[in-house]
Amino acid sequence: MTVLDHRPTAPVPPWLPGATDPRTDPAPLLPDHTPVRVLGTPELAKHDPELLRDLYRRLVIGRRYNQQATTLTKQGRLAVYPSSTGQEACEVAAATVLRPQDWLFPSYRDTLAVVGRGVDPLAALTLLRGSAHTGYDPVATRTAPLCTPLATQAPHAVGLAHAARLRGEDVIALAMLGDGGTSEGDFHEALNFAAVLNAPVVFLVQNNGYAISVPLTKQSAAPSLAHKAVGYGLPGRLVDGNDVVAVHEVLSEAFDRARNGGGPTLVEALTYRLDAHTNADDATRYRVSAEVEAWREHDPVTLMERHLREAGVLDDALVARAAEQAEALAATMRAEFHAEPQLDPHSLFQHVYAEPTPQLREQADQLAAELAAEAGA
Amino acid sequence: MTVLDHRPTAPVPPWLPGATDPRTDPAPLLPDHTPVRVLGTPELAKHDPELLRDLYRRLVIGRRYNQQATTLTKQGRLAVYPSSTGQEACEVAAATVLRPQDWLFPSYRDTLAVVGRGVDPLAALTLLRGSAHTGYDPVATRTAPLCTPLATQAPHAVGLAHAARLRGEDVIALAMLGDGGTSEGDFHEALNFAAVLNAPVVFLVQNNGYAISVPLTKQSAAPSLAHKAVGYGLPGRLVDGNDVVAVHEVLSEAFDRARNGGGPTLVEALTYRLDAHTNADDATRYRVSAEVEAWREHDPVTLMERHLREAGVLDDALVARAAEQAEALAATMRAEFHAEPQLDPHSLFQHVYAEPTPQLREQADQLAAELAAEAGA
Amino acid sequence: MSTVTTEPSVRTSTMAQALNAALRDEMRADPTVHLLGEDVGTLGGVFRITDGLAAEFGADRCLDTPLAEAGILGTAVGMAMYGLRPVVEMQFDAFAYPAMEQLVSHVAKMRNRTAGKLALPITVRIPYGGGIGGVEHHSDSSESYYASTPGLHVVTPATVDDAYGLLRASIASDDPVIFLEPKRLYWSKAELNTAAATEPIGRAVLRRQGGSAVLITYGPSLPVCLEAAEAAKAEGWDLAVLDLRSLVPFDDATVAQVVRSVGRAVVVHESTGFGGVGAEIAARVTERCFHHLAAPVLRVTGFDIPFPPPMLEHHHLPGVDRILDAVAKLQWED
Amino acid sequence: MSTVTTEPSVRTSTMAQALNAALRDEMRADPTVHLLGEDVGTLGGVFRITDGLAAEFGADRCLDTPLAEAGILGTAVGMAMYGLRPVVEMQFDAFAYPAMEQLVSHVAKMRNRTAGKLALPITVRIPYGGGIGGVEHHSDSSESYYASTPGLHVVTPATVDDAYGLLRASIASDDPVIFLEPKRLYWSKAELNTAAATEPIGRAVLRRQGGSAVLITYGPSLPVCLEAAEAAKAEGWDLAVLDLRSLVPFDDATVAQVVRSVGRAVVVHESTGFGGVGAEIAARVTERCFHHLAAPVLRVTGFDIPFPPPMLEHHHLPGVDRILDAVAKLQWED
Ligand SMILES: Cc1ncc(C[n+]2csc(CCOP(=O)(O)OP(=O)(O)O)c2C)c(N)n1
Ligand SMILES: Cc1ncc(C[n+]2csc(CCOP(=O)(O)OP(=O)(O)O)c2C)c(N)n1
Ligand SMILES: [Mg+2]
Ligand SMILES: [Mg+2]
Repeated sequence: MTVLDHRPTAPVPPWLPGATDPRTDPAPLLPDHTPVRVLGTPELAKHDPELLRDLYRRLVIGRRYNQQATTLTKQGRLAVYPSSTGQEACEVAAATVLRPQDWLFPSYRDTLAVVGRGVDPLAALTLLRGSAHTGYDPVATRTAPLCTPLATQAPHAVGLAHAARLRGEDVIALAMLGDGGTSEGDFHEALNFAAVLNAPVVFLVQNNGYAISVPLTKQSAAPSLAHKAVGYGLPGRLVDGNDVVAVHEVLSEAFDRARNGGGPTLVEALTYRLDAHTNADDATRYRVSAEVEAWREHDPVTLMERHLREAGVLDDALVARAAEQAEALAATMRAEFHAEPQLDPHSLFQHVYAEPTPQLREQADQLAAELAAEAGA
Repeated sequence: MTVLDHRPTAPVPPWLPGATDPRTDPAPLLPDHTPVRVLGTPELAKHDPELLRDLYRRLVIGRRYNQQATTLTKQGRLAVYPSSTGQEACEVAAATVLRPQDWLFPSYRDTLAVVGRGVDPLAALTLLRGSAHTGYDPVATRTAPLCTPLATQAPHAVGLAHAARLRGEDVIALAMLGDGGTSEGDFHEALNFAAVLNAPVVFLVQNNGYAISVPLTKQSAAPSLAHKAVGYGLPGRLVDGNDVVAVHEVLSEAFDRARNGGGPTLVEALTYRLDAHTNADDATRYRVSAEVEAWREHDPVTLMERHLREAGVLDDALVARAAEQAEALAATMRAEFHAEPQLDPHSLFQHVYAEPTPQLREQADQLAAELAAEAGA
Repeated sequence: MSTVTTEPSVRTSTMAQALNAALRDEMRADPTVHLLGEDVGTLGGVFRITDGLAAEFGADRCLDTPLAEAGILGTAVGMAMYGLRPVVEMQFDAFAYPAMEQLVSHVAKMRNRTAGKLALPITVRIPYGGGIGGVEHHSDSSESYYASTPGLHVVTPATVDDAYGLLRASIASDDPVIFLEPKRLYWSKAELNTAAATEPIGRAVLRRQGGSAVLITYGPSLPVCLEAAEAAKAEGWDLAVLDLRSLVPFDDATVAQVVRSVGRAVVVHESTGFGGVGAEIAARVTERCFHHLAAPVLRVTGFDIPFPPPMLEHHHLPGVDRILDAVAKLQWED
Repeated sequence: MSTVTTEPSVRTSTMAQALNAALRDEMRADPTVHLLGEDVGTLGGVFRITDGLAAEFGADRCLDTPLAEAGILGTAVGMAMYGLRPVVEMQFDAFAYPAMEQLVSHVAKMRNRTAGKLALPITVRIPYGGGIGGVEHHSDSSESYYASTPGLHVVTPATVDDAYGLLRASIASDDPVIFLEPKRLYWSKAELNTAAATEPIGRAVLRRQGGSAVLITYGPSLPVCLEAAEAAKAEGWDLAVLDLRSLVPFDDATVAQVVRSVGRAVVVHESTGFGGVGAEIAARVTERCFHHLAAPVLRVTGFDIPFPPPMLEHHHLPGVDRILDAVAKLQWED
């Protein structure tokens, strides 16, 4: 018996009763009407104060990280930075829920999740600095390269989760993408493969209301993006993406389900990017400041601080500690990015194939000769 | 004000009530548990007997058409034939519901729908005969070429319906595809575009249980394929695809909704192909004869005959008339396919561009010279 | 080209502005022209090529679509089937790949599949090439995929005038056109006279006369070639520079005439070399001009590698020195 | 190549059977080899190349996937990231296009994007070319797309031995390989000795000696070229025939050596000519052998048209006469 346990049984003729009954699932298919929230509810009390404090600390550090990276673009130290300012709750929850053996499949916006799971900040930003493509070892860090072609990382997550399951290993893959990415064919194909293979994978869609300038109303007519789960026979979950505890809780449930053979989950987190799409974007062209201000009222960092203080889980000392750690990270980033990057022109040819082809060897020689001539001149 | 009426309003922050309420739609999103059926129910009496007799007649002719086309493959007169034997109810209902101004976007399996809407049978089969690609004029017949790359015709239907709506014309596009086709990215993108544009398009998925050899259980884990509508905010409908009256009714409702500005509908028709995938396929490799026999019991043609006779709508004379018409069609097909096709090698270059490029002109001359040399030799 | 109903204008213009003007003028002239793509409406495109068009023509004619390139192109196919003339924007070269099936199996083939009954007058605008410090997937040169697909026209301007004239001609064409915009030239400037800047598809043009050898190029590499030709004077070489403008159809007549007259040719493009368009150019020039050639047609192209990270891209892109090195190899001893 | 743990066999075999044997032997030798694709399991593939493999290795290792090519290849990427060695079957050439983005932006680039940390040992098997009377979209020759994409190996066998040997080498390769199977040769037969039929990727082979000129070809056109060479004897021409076997990497050394020795060359392939792989071959041969060439390298290819309907395909496909016409143009007067 294989783990897939495909039984290509005859399709039951539809005139027999029972043939077309909707799947009855312990995890109901349709998401709730209202997004899951924990902050400001009695549920908060049920959470481990240590976890809450850790999430808070990570949020503060994450915000500072976003700010520092944005500053680095202004100083020309980063080529481009797609900030997750305003979306730190999702980034932090994702990083926190991942166990060492799990894999993360981030999009370009998810450097914070990458750093949060332990990848060196400089390495995580290498792509955006422009000195190399991926700055970290994906296998060692169990973190796929930041993915730019939208939704293309989703089937990778499925394939990896499937392979791990085939090998009997307890590994979960988390694919992160945006609301716009859900429109791509690859998103659809990945969710369908995940469902059919019952792969231990979780899809986290950060619905920040925009794909660059395109608002969600032009992106989808669905009641919610979480509703997209229904068409694959998957459970869909809607969560307040600025409530880090809620996101953590919903992701944890999804991870538990995956770990227990319950298969994939689609999570939609409602959030907002407070910055422009990237430093190259002018967000005033497509959204009004009143909207941004309204969302600032629901800032994931201040929200968390307020509620934890109310709950007596956080005090001034801890807040100061978090701020200090954040400053330390920012200082490290400034120092690291101050140094000029090491650049090796010959690296261009080194990893196209395991062994360079004769053609690439010729071309590498050509470049070497050119560089030698330049150096000589 | 444009017909699209896009209001890029600010996304309502999720902590305000009402922000994430599921769409309330006059056409409920989720399909019923049980497929719509009319035959064998009191509903049948509500239908116009003329329509019922016409549908019956078309079923009989359709069955004969499928048989004759299959025979033509055995005689080497057709290169290949993907038969719709067993699926005639869907083909006939689709052809019948289309008005002259509507457009049909058929898949390779839907020659019967193409013929049913008035395209000459020889012209409809030209592709499969192998003498040319498309044998009919798509614009004059408002019938897109038979489409082989799966689901790629779906976005075409959306674009056409959208264009017609922009022009204020009452035109509906009907896209036909199979269960396997729903797994393709193009299916997803088409449904999403259709929903966002609110285009007057209807998607008819004939779920015949298999994509060549792959059973539905390996294709999708969804409760039904109609459930896929939910993720786009579209109404989904499930219908007994062997009940021609039910398919006609469900499609008519969908057409009415589209005509009245209600946008697209996804219809899943549960059916079965009684023949192999094509004449080149060996279906015994992947399905058992008991299954085929079970479905034969629910044959769309005999089912219709039985129920119409019971309802007193059909008598021996009408049955004989239909059989005669079917034989007449078969005779025409035999005669037409007996003649050798007209082949023009020069046509290879004629319609690559509106005007042949200099390169194509050279190549056409080359072929002409070769053919002249051959003729001379 | 459609009848122009707008006032012709003369002004200094960037290539981006010229493209914008071409779209605007074509939309004014022909109500069936519809733009669609990601961010083309409210934002005016990430390169602002469609700036102001949604405001002037409404959201229906300058449509912000959902984010799905196959869906965009497939929808455009359907629109064209109903008599519209869609202009699709792909946001970057590499983001056109999801639409490859629609492009190859439908856009390129529809006229042929239907014996001419169904034409698809679709223009697919694709910003292409490097030189702007883009991170991975933002600097591909994908012209070889399109040029080797029968049924497509492949056009690429290198000047402000051509950006205007060729884009209008492409939109007006009854065949699908892949319109490749060299993104590093978006901010190049010149005087644009919209009345004069008309140019049919399919004609190469000699940008510089020269008797020693000819540099055959297109799009983003034209300014580099002109610079190289200037620098070559110091070496005593008088280089002609030929701008192809249209890869399909290919202007064999002009190219062969120039090559025959000078006897030496170097093809220059920034796309990777192996299987690149330069191979076709070199092969067909050699087939047609063999006995006039004093040396083999050489190619100066990007290396056969994925596009490098921004800080290394200058090593990859053909520059003046690399072009002159190739010229030096043209067996001047003969 | 992995250690073979199966009994070598010698028997008359079709190319289809040889491919099947290669898959079986590689799956036996290496438990990380996993097949996936449409209909590859229960059915054994529409061409039966995977016949019996699901029965022997189970559904997990020979997986019938949902019908979505980007999903299939994307899933394979993830599997490869976790240490498996996926072999993907695309059902027909034209049905690989939906996977183009995954192929170009991930499969081809992953090793480079990760500085060698992440290799993708994926083999993508694609039946290609015409000659079997297939209706539209079933006879494309798409090798130029793959050959012009750095990071991919592109391999295509023309004989039963190579079908076996090259497929095993492709699966064992630590780089992605596009393995193009000439579908009209699936039923060609020869003696296959699985012990002897080992062949590394990257070597062209001279299939026929000859002193007048060389036909450079690959895959489906090899038998046609051999037939043409035979027929050419009547005209007094003694033609060599070179089988490339691997388009990327390209065996420059062997090709140049043969061309230099005979001085005349014709490239033959059935894919369309413009921008086809033949252009690259002609261009690079000319660059390297210019002074040994008595005539330009000529190309005999399919026309620059969408693949014709079955009853007309013989006019499109390069045949013996068209090859001999080209040979006749090799300026024998010199
Ligand atoms: C296939 C593809 N098409 C287009 C793009 C260009 N692009 C980059 S980000 C973006 C918007 C993405 O929006 P969303 O998925 O909501 O993520 P967000 O940026 O909001 O995090 C677009 C269109 C791309 N990267 N990939
Ligand atoms: C993009 C694409 N991939 C693969 C194929 C090959 N193919 C032709 S029909 C078919 C099965 C289609 O199944 P389904 O959609 O259920 O339609 P049915 O044949 O049952 O009517 C496959 C895989 C194709 N035509 N197009
Ligand atoms: Mg977004
Ligand atoms: Mg089916």
